[in-house]
Amino acid sequence: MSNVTLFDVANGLATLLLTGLGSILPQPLHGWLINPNLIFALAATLFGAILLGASMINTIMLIWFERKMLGRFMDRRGAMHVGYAGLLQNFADGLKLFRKHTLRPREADSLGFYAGPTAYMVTSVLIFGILPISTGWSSGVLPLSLLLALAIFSFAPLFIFISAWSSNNKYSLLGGMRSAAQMIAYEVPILLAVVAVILVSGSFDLTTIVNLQQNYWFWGPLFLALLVFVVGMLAEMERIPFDLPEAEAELVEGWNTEYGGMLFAFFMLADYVRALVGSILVVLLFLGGWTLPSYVPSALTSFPLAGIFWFMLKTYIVFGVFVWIRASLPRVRTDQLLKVGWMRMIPLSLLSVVLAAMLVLVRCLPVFGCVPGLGG
Amino acid sequence: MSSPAPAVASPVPPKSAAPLLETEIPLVNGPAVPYVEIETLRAREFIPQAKEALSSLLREQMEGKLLRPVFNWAGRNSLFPLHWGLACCAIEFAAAFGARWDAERFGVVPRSSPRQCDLLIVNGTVTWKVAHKLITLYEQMPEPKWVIAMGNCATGGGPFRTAYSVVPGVDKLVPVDIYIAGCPPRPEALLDGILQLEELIRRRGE
Amino acid sequence: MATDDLATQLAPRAGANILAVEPFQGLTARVRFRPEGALDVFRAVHDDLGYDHLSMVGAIDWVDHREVFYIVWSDVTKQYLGLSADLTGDAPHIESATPVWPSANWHEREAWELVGVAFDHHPDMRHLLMPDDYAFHPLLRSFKLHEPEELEVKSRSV
Amino acid sequence: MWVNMGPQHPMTHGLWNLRVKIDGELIVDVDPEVGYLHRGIEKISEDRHYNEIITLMDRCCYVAGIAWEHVYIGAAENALHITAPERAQWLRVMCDELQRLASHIMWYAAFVQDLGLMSPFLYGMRDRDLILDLFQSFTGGRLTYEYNRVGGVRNDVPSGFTDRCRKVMDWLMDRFVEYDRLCLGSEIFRRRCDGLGVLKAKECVDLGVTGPMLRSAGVARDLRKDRPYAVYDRVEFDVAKADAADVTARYLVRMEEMRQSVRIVRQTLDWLDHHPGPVLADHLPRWLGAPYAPMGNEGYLLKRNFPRGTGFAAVEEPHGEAQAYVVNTGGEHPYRTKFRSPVFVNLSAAKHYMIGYRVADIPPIMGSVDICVGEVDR
Repeated sequence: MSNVTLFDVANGLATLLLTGLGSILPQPLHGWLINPNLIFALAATLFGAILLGASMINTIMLIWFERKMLGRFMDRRGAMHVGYAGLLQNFADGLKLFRKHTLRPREADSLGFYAGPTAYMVTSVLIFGILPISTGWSSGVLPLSLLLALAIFSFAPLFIFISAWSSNNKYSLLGGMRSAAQMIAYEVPILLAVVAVILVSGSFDLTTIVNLQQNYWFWGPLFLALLVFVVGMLAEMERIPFDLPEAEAELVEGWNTEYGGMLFAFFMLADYVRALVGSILVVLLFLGGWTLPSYVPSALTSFPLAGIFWFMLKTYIVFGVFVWIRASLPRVRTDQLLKVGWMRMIPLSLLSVVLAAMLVLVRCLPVFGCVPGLGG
Repeated sequence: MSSPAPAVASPVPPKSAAPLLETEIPLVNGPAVPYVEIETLRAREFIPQAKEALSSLLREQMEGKLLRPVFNWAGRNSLFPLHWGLACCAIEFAAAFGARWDAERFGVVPRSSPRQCDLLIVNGTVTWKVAHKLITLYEQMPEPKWVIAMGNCATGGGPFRTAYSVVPGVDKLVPVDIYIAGCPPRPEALLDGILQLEELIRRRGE
Repeated sequence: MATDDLATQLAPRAGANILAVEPFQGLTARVRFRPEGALDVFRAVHDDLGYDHLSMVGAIDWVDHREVFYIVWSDVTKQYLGLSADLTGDAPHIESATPVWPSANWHEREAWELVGVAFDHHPDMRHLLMPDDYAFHPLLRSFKLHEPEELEVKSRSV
Repeated sequence: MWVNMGPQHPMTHGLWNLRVKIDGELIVDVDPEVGYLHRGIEKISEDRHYNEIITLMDRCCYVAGIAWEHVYIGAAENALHITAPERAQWLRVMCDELQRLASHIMWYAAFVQDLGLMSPFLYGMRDRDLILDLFQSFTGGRLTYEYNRVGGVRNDVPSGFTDRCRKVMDWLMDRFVEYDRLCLGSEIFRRRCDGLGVLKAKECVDLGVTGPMLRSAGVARDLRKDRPYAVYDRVEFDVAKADAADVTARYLVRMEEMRQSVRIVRQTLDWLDHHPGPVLADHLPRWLGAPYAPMGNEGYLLKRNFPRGTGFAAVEEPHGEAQAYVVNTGGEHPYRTKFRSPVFVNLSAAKHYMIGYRVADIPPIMGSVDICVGEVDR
């Protein structure tokens, strides 16, 4: 199947739009509009807009999903009066925050105060440009997409720290420092866990990794790597039990204490974008992406947009697990967190790399039998 | 040049050869110029006009024609109260977020930082010692913001009205939108107060 | 009698400072002592009688004089004991009990703040409940509560 | 670096300020600053009637209102030389224990929320509402009851109350298992709370610390056993005790106390079922609000001729030992009231159980102290 990327779609749309518009308009404008550079610019803008829109809607639905699910865990109902079952609640929140007055503390550093959240938001959304969603629906084809995604993902502590430091608040500063320490500590095990996947699949390309999982998903053979990856992702996403930077009980709201209005909305959205990205990465790397096991009846995989459907379903289930963890675990302490990160997670991830290397050497899986194509 | 005097910066920087934006493009009716350049010129005239038109449209909408009901809907359906507890009413405030009443149904989520709040619920007795801190909190909240005086103490001092340390009514300190009676008010009363506030915001049309 | 026993037990170390040991509703007894020898009495009660837990320190303004009272508890006898001293003069003061019972710290701060009894050699005498610049002692009888103007309900039927 | 945690801070659960000097994440010095909720209850009491002060007592500690009513009533009855009838004493014991349950559940909810556990807060509030429903059925209030009176209690419990109460007690006993599973069953909880906020028995006694904090240090001191008031000498229960003196120990003590409270409530319900009787003393002067007090001049005379006296009472409140000291000079108002709040003392010892721990430890330690600012500031 030809691999149509989202950018191709945007490009086609832009071409269609501009040529159509240009053919209607008289000559001077016609020549001006039908111009490869302009088409490219429009295509890029459209691509960005589609990406942004899709990711934002998905993120907002994710927040709704979390609120409803947390409500159920807590014996209550969650948002239910704004829109059907509270579906519009988060849109109302977003619009309200959009309109609120954005206050900057007098002593805060202007550049960092505004640039931090913006950059955090932008880098978080940018990852969506790389992640493949389904066969023929990947939003971009890059041979090193996995590495690039993780690289962008790990920008966050920098921007969090910038915004925390520049808001000139003790709680923010403490939260920012915690956040930076935590994210850096958990960056290493995540990457090592990913190395295990790369070893087994022999590819840096997420699409290839998913296609390799047609026969067996990686969570079985690479269970240790999955464990390390999920725990590391929890820490990267700053969710309970690792939400120390925003630990409400001691640091008010953590590094976003001084942020209100739009900028706070940026933080909030970007947090959930990162949660979504984390869930997507788990699905892509370990749970077979948009593929289903071969014994599943083909009717389930052949309807239109089946790939996207299964992919999103898996993503939301993974996120549901994260919510479940949030509802039932207390928060750990900073030093314990770092200790677990450096002393437990890194050895475990190294072990998972060794196991993966052995798998590649043997070229057989304990449960699934010998599989051709393993190890690239 | 051996002037020892401190160099005074010239107020006007030396002009460069040609300003970037004022290239010598003749007017439309002037001598013949290449086609593309005329297009550029038109575009340059067009951009400020479009900008003006767009911003006036936006301003008009912001002033209440189109988007205002939408923003009003958003604002009244997502009231984030400040998470703080003053006295007895704070316990009922907490109970209102408990399983039985669940104020989150109405989109009411307490936030700990005043920067992220729209609603200051004064849930308890305000003493003179805490008065200026309350005002600070109110001022730290971004506009638009509302205040609910919850309970008799916040409304008018309650049973401690005569005491030497109690502010007889929080409306002496900050403007109050909704008063809720009760000592302490039940969680239902708080929810009712919040819904009344939503009605108030809707009617005020802000 | 418990009161007599107490008096004899206290006699060796603080006998000169004890004015009376009298029965009291809800307590084992109440020991009235001279404020000048406060520390001796505290030490005797703490060390000899085993009242190692100070429950509260309070002060009462009796217009002509002020009274400071202490309630202490012994884990051995499982009883409360009251101590009380009358302070006279314009600037009533008494020795702080913090060397004997560290828990007296905040109680004495509060008693000074509300009733205006000074505690000598207190380690950390600051305002506790009221703002730092508060100039009155509100629990004095001379400090009248004024009702806000709208609230003129004076005549309570009895 | 000095950090102000309060007065508006999610950790405080009330209106006070914990000034913390930190070095990185390490606590070097602390200075609790209270008084933000000082309402002058002792001063207002000077021109309130004896029964009107009960109103203030409910607001004095808003999570343990009825226990504070009991403290004050004990002292006032001593000062006025009045004894409450037996059934009223049993009712008071039942109310105290129900209040202890409600207060401890509230503590549990707030404490685990400080640790970042979100769901148990909601579970706690849900179960606490059941107890408040019970209170509401015979006092009419959820938090502020005004139920005790000088000389008894205001009214008897309605018919069918005891059965309803038993059902709630059974429900709660099941829930306690769930609570324990959520906390003690969690490795993270144990790692965060073990060895935290240690205050040994000797220091506790020196600093006047009482209540679950003292009992968690291995001192089995409980006024209900040591110096029984009301009818606590006629009910069977054990004093909860732990030895570790840390946050986990306080958790264990409070959980055990809740179980013992259920036990006591069940006994009082059995007694109440079989011993009907008056709940308010006869021959009370009319100004004390007795509905069947002599009318006309007599009540007035009684008021004037009331004997002087000073009363003292101590009650094991959910937070510790609460005491009241009421001076009666023969008037219709007490001359002076003085209340000893256990939390006031427990908080004043903050330096001794907080220094040396980390910023992240502040919420669990402070949560384990169970702060109720209303009674600290009064």
